[in-house]
Amino acid sequence: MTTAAIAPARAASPSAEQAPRINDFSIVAATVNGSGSQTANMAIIRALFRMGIPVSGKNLFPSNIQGLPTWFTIRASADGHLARQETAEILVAMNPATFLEDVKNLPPGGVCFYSDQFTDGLDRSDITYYPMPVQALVREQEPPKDLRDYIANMAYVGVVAQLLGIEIEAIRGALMTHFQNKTKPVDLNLRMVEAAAAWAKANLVKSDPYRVRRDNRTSGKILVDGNTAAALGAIYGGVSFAAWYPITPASSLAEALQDYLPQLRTDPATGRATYAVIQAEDEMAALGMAVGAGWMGARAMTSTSGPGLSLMAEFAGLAFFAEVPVVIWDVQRMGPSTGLPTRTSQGDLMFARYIGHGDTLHVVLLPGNPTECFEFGWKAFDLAERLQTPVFVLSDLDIGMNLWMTDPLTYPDRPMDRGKILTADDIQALGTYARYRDADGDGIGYRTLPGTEHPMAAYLSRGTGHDEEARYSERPEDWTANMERLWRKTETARQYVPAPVVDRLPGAEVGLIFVGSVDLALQEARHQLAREGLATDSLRIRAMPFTAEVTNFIEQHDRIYVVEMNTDGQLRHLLQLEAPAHAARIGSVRINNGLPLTADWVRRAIRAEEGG
Amino acid sequence: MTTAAIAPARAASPSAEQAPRINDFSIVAATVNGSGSQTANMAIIRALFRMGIPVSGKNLFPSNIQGLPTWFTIRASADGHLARQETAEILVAMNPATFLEDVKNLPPGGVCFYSDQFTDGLDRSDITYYPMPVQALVREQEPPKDLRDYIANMAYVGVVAQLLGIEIEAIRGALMTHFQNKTKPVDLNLRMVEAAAAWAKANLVKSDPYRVRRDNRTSGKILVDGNTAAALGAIYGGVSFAAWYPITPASSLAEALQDYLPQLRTDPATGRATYAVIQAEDEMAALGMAVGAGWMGARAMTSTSGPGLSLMAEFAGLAFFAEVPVVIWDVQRMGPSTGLPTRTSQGDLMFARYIGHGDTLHVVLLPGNPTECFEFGWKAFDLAERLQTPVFVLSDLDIGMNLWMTDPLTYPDRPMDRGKILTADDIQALGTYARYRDADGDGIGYRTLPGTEHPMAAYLSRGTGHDEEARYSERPEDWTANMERLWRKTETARQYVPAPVVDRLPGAEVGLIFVGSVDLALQEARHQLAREGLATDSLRIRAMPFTAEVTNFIEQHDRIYVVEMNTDGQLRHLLQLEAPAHAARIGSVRINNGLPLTADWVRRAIRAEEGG
Amino acid sequence: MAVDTATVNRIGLEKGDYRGLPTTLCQGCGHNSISSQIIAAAYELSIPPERIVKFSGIGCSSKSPAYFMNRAFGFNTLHGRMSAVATGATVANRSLRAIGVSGDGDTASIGLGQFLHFLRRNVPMVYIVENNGVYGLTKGQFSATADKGQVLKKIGENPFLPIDVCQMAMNLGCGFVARSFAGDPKQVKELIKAAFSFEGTALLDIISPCVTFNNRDESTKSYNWGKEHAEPLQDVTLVPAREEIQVDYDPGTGSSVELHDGSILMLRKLHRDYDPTDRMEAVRVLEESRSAQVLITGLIYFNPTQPVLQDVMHQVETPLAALPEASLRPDAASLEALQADLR
Amino acid sequence: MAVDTATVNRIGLEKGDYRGLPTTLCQGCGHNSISSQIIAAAYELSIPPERIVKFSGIGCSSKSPAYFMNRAFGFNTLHGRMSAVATGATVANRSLRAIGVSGDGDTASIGLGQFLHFLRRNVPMVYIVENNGVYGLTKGQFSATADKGQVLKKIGENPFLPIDVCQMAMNLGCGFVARSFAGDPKQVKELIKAAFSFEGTALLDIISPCVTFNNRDESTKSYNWGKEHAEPLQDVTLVPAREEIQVDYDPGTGSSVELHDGSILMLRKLHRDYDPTDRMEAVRVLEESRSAQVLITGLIYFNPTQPVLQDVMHQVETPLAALPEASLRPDAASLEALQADLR
Ligand SMILES: Cc1ncc(C[n+]2csc(CCOP(=O)(O)OP(=O)(O)O)c2C)c(N)n1
Ligand SMILES: Cc1ncc(C[n+]2csc(CCOP(=O)(O)OP(=O)(O)O)c2C)c(N)n1
Ligand code: SF4
Ligand code: SF4
Ligand SMILES: [Mg+2]
Ligand SMILES: [Mg+2]
Repeated sequence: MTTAAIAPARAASPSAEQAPRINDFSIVAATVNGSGSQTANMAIIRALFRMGIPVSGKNLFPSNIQGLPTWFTIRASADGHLARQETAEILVAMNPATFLEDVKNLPPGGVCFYSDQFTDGLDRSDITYYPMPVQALVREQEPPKDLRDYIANMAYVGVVAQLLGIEIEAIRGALMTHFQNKTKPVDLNLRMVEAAAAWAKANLVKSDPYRVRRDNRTSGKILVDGNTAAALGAIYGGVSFAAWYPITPASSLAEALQDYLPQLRTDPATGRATYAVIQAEDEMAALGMAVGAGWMGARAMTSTSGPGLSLMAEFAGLAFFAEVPVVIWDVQRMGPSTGLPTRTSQGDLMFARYIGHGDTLHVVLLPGNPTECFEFGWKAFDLAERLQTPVFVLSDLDIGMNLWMTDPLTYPDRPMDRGKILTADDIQALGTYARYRDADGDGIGYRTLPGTEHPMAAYLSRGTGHDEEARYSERPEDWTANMERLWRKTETARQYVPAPVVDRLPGAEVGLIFVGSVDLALQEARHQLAREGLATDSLRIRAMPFTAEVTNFIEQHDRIYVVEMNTDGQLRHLLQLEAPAHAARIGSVRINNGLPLTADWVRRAIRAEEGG
Repeated sequence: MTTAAIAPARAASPSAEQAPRINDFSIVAATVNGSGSQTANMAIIRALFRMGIPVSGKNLFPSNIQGLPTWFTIRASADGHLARQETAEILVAMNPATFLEDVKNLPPGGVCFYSDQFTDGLDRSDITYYPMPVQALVREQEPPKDLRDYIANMAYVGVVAQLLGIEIEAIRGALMTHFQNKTKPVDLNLRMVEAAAAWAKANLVKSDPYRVRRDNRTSGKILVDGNTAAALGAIYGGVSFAAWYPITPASSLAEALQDYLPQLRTDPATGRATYAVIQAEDEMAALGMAVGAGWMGARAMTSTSGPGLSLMAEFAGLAFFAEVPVVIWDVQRMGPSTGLPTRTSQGDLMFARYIGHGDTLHVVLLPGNPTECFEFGWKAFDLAERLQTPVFVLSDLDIGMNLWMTDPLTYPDRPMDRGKILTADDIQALGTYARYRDADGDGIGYRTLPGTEHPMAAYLSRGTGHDEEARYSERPEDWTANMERLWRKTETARQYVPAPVVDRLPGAEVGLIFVGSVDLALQEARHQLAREGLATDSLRIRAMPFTAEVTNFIEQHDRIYVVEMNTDGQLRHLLQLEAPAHAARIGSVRINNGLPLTADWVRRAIRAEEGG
Repeated sequence: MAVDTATVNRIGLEKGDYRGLPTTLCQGCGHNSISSQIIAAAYELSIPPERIVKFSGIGCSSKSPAYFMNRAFGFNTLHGRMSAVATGATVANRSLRAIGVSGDGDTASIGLGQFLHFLRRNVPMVYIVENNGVYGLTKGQFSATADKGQVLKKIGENPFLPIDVCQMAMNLGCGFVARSFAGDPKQVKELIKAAFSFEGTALLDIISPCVTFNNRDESTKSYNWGKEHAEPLQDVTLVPAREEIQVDYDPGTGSSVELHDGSILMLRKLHRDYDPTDRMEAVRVLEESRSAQVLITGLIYFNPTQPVLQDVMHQVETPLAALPEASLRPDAASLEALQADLR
Repeated sequence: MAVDTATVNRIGLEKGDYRGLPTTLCQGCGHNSISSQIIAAAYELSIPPERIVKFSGIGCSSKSPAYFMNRAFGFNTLHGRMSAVATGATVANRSLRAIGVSGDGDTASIGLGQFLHFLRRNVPMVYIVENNGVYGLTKGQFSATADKGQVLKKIGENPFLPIDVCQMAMNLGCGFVARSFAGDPKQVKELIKAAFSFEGTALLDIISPCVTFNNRDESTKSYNWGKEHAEPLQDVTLVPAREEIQVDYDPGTGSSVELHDGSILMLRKLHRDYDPTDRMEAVRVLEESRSAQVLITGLIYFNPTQPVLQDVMHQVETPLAALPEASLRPDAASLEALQADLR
């Protein structure tokens, strides 16, 4: 029995005469997690990308290992708008548990590819249905038993490719990349794709408007997730010590370090590692280890998410006060508490800025895409060593774990900045040394590194009150002077942190301020708003402390809205403190539902504020 | 050889004809810590208090057990101004290591009682010197060897009492209290006091203007430290579970619980404890235990200081999100990091308000004196159970460990508020139960307590996203609805927290806002300023979230200054966020040197802001 | 309504009354099989589910309290911090029976300190470590109980010695130390029943294979390894207090220990003589099991003489959480009296 | 300048070159006497102070790095968190010799988890627990090593069993486990010298009386108790690698172990035969010492075969902290190459 026989062509279509929609749609693959659909989805994304079509992939997955619903959304956009969309036009339905709901979510005119075992929910007359004889196709291919589930997913790749016009060659290329050029798995998977495509060609009649067409809008771009980019950034920033503790969505950052370091940072002479990565027993220990290593002079980092950040509060305060360079990545997920481990949020802005009891004030970098994760990956070390302080980098699940089409990772344009360090010779020449003396008036003292072979080089680092020579002191003047110097230092930081990214439209009276992954949706919304006649300027903040541009931008605009993804309007709060003169007119537009932002929501929210 | 023989009368005096200063001076006893001067200082304070003279005691001690300088300042003030003063007029010098410095700090006209072993530093002609033959007096008394140091300090009590006119009977009473009416130690100590007084009478000629005279300005008042009052407040609030970890300056709070609970809360029928106090292995565990007990339905608390607070971040977030009533005392010391364990500060305001990753926002109470420590000690439980949330109480080292003359502790004026709790019968009647349903629209759901014997009563408490029935949920709507309810709840909190204390002067255009232990110095400064022609109003905030009075007060005043004891101006920041319309004109006056505030400093600072 | 005694227990509840929500763990996960035995044990002991309180940390294992006994209250706490919460909760209400389910990462990695202090305090609770040598929920990193030399797909080889939670428990003076294997449901169930009857911390280290990330045959935490290397010290059967003892061993073929509620745990001898009340013997068997790489299961150590935390603290029997205001708030006169000292 | 060989060591330094700031601890505190022996050990071993790095947590004991070797860098970290910082620091620079001083509260109460994971990783450091059974710096509360039944003035009686850090170290596979008594300065010094010569974690549990809060005769952490109950296993003497061995025992009167740098620790037999390389014997002696309430001191366990963390991780010998930019930053071509996969 051939698959053709068991699955008769059947494509109910509401209106065959719709105008074609080329390279502009979202596909959502509804699967069960742990069923291996990742390979299938990656193949589609990479194939589209290699056909020159801007594309993004966003995975909505449960905090669970196997058996619960997962939705993977692939957006193709000729215009390069790659935010999540509120509805996907095309559904690939592989999960019986969510099928009815998934079908309901399709917009009129939508398309539904479904595993032909489903029998209910096939009654919407305003969408196009395509059955897929997944089980039959799998049976025909006879894959090894433990790979059945994976291979089954390739069936939808083939059917969808056939109906949308994705090139099989592009899929082969995508698989080659995925399987690191190992031909055996590539062939196994590709055979299924081809069989499914052939079946579709023979049995299905194209009756929907969605199509892809080769284009050239991805050249010079790369497809990468932020955690991988961050790890690479750290490596090209010379990370020599990383300690971490597993936590979603940060684990893949440390795991990428472990993947890439052996190839990039093995000493050719000895075959030994020029780095150390330690899986610590918890996040407190992870940061503690990184603080020890940073104090020693290594480029040290840790990476975590909300709960881990909470555990780091005490060490963050120590690093701030003892002035130890260390880099802390927080790939934000939904909090408070354990919250939603697999949902995105920008909820740690306030906490990271002030973390630790007493008067702490931290430097925070805020990448907006994987390219910046790379850039801040190395710059964070320069900053940490220049400022002798912990530097927090706040990414989020959307940037960190989803696949972004983004600018290539640019090799650092300058040598490493190791900051102010005195050698034994320097100390010999100076004839004196005081660790915490503000010789340059910028609040930053000179470090010596343990092992410096000079009798005057050593000091005892501490979290307790101290004088300029790091000796314990309870004298009120010593304490006050030290805190004032630290304050100067946080001011000094302003001149070193990355400036915001500003984009202006002629005649704009409205200014939109935001950070991080809001970018995609916000820029798309600005286009929509502009088309509707509302010109807006945008300013994407990339660091705290804020730089002068921020207050200027606020001053320059009649109406300011801070667009952010948390409940309390944390960025707005931080801006109100930065620009108290304007505090009352800094508007807030916020959402915190765990999903990557959509342009539609931003547009509607701004419209509502602007009175329609 | 009698002491009279070895220590000839000698009192160099600059000007014997100064006007007498009655009941208005500060004495500083400069000693070595670990030498047992606490009994001596307490005896003087209590004696003054019982003579009807308003008095306070502030101990400036090192973070060390034995051998380093300690200064204990006793202020007597007929007007009842009991803040620290910048200089003490009377020095009791027992520490050779600091003697020269201590003498230098005396103001012209000051008085120096010194152990007659000191030979340098006796050359200031503008002060009065009185030698004290401490060693000789001790030798005469022949105290048990291990008590020698303690008894030695009583020598200065006797000399000072004689010269200032402190009644020996009052000192005996003070010692009776100190030694809980055990006559043996009282007699031993008193003998030394009397011998020293007798020696002074015989050998010293009074030639300074400072004197005490019996008055009646302490009646109805008590002398107590804030930590003791807080512990009593908790006990009268029905605390049934406390977990803690030792840390200065919070330890004495938990230790006072352990002292008082056995007498106040032993079940008469069984002789068993109606409470549990556990010394945990660290602060994380301490709060974790309290959260477990609070969730069970006990009135649960913990007490700590900065470093411990940092360790509590993760559990604070859990308690907030799982909505567990628990009370957390933070007796603030100087941070960041280990900082200065024995110095006071108001540096945890920001951190406590926001502690925890994600969108957390905590209820914070801010007592201003020991009487309020008692009051908030019991009210905090009512609030925590009413709001089903952690309640932080921020005291500080000055309030917590120093001796304050304050209003008596007032027995609770209402029954305990256990908040919304459903019993098995309630559930039976309702026929349904959902832990996190907002039935009343105030954001507060109904709790059931574990053990409630109804098949529908149970729920699984969690820090993860959940629906109204506490079941795990990743649905965006569930998350959003829950966060919005929590937000409503923090708004509801405004109507339950204690209102600020406002004090107005006619015609005041300047408003001063502050919290906590700033009170003493600020009120004294207001008197001084008023005398100088600058009328001010004051508002002492006693809780976050702020209540409506706060914004009103800001609106009512042309000029607003926030007076606080931290480096970053944290209270000002919090007020700027509360009243953004006024953010720019909320002025800041702050100091953070570890010492209790003085009226002189406040007056000067306000003067400087007001242009002279 | 007539009760069908065949399908209900002594208090008239059906097994279904002990069920939880449907599991969301992987099919075949050892943790699911342990949940079933917890249900069976509580059902067979006829403990009212409302008199049980459940605790866990964070992890796949720690999710399982959602999957048993819906009618029991529970607290799914923080990663590695179940111990503290359970301590506070059980002190606040000593009348409930507590069961905690944790993972090896939760207990032996992040939670090690709290776990040991919990044991030191002898907090009365059945403490189950669902030990799979791996972090399941974060997708397969090593935990501190992973074997030295063990290989995981994503991470490579583990170079560190495993932490043996039973040895730790011995060091901390725990009075009920047992090890079992999720592939031996009968033993798991009987040990849980015994643990429920013990007053004090009862530690059960149950090898509970993670079929998704650590079930290769060479892993000591896999089903196949467990099946091949499990060596029960005894065949265990709990005889509840009120039942007559049916089993009677011939001399030398078995022994028994009595639990605090009067139940008897019958220990039928298998391959060797073993006295679980002999401390040095227990220490030795654990060392041996470790070096010989066998999975010794059963009741390893038993010592019912130590007082529980609540007794150490001389607490009233009434749950602290249930004390009325009259017991909690001393009277006004007492406040006046003690303020006399402050005047 | 002629060097007076009588007052300088092999590298020409005087003992004064190993001094720290004046102590601020109480007179008679055991910690001070240990500081002196640390100074003496480093001086006698002729380790350049600049090649030593000091660590501590928070407590009276943890203050002591300020009181020895001013010329050595150090990090006075957080309460209970010395282990993590020392791990990171020694991994970042494996060329320095590390010594950590902690208290019993710091190590066995708040720091227990980190301490055990530190041991498990075999981080090369001399780890001294200045064990006084009490929190000195916070004025006399019980730590987790306090004896059961011990009475403290402020707190009352301790109802819990003490944690034995040496037993813990045995469980975690530590290769150098020793116990000593601050009242036996010679033994303290020789053991510190041996520990400095050991590659791996060398744990020294030194009973170090707190004269202010826990020195009553009945306390096992007091001077008098120590003097009366100390039972050295051996008389220990370290013979540095380059010195000729002078001591030679008659057969049966002593033995020795060789340390990683070639030095020999001579163990002169005292009351009994004791082989510190026998693991079960060490476990037994610790159990015995605990139940018999004697203070067994000396080298309890020795196993030099385990690789240190840095070798487990195949690190280069060069300190990571000293690698030049050329070693740290891969070249531009490599970045281009790997991005090919992302296109
Ligand atoms: C503070 C914190 N760090 C990290 C995590 C992420 N996390 C969740 S479960 C888990 C490990 C679980 O391992 P285990 O306890 O062995 O349970 P299993 O899943 O194997 O049953 C980790 C690291 C977290 N939730 N909280
Ligand atoms: C997080 C934190 N909690 C509490 C403290 C207060 N504290 C300082 S030292 C100490 C105990 C020290 O005991 P131990 O380690 O035995 O040292 P010892 O003073 O006895 O030498 C405590 C609890 C702190 N500094 N940090
Ligand atoms: S990942 Fe492993 S531990 Fe988690 S549910 Fe699946 S099998 Fe069980
Ligand atoms: S208090 Fe105890 S531990 Fe601290 S310095 Fe004094 S004697 Fe030593
Ligand atoms: Mg596990
Ligand atoms: Mg100690």
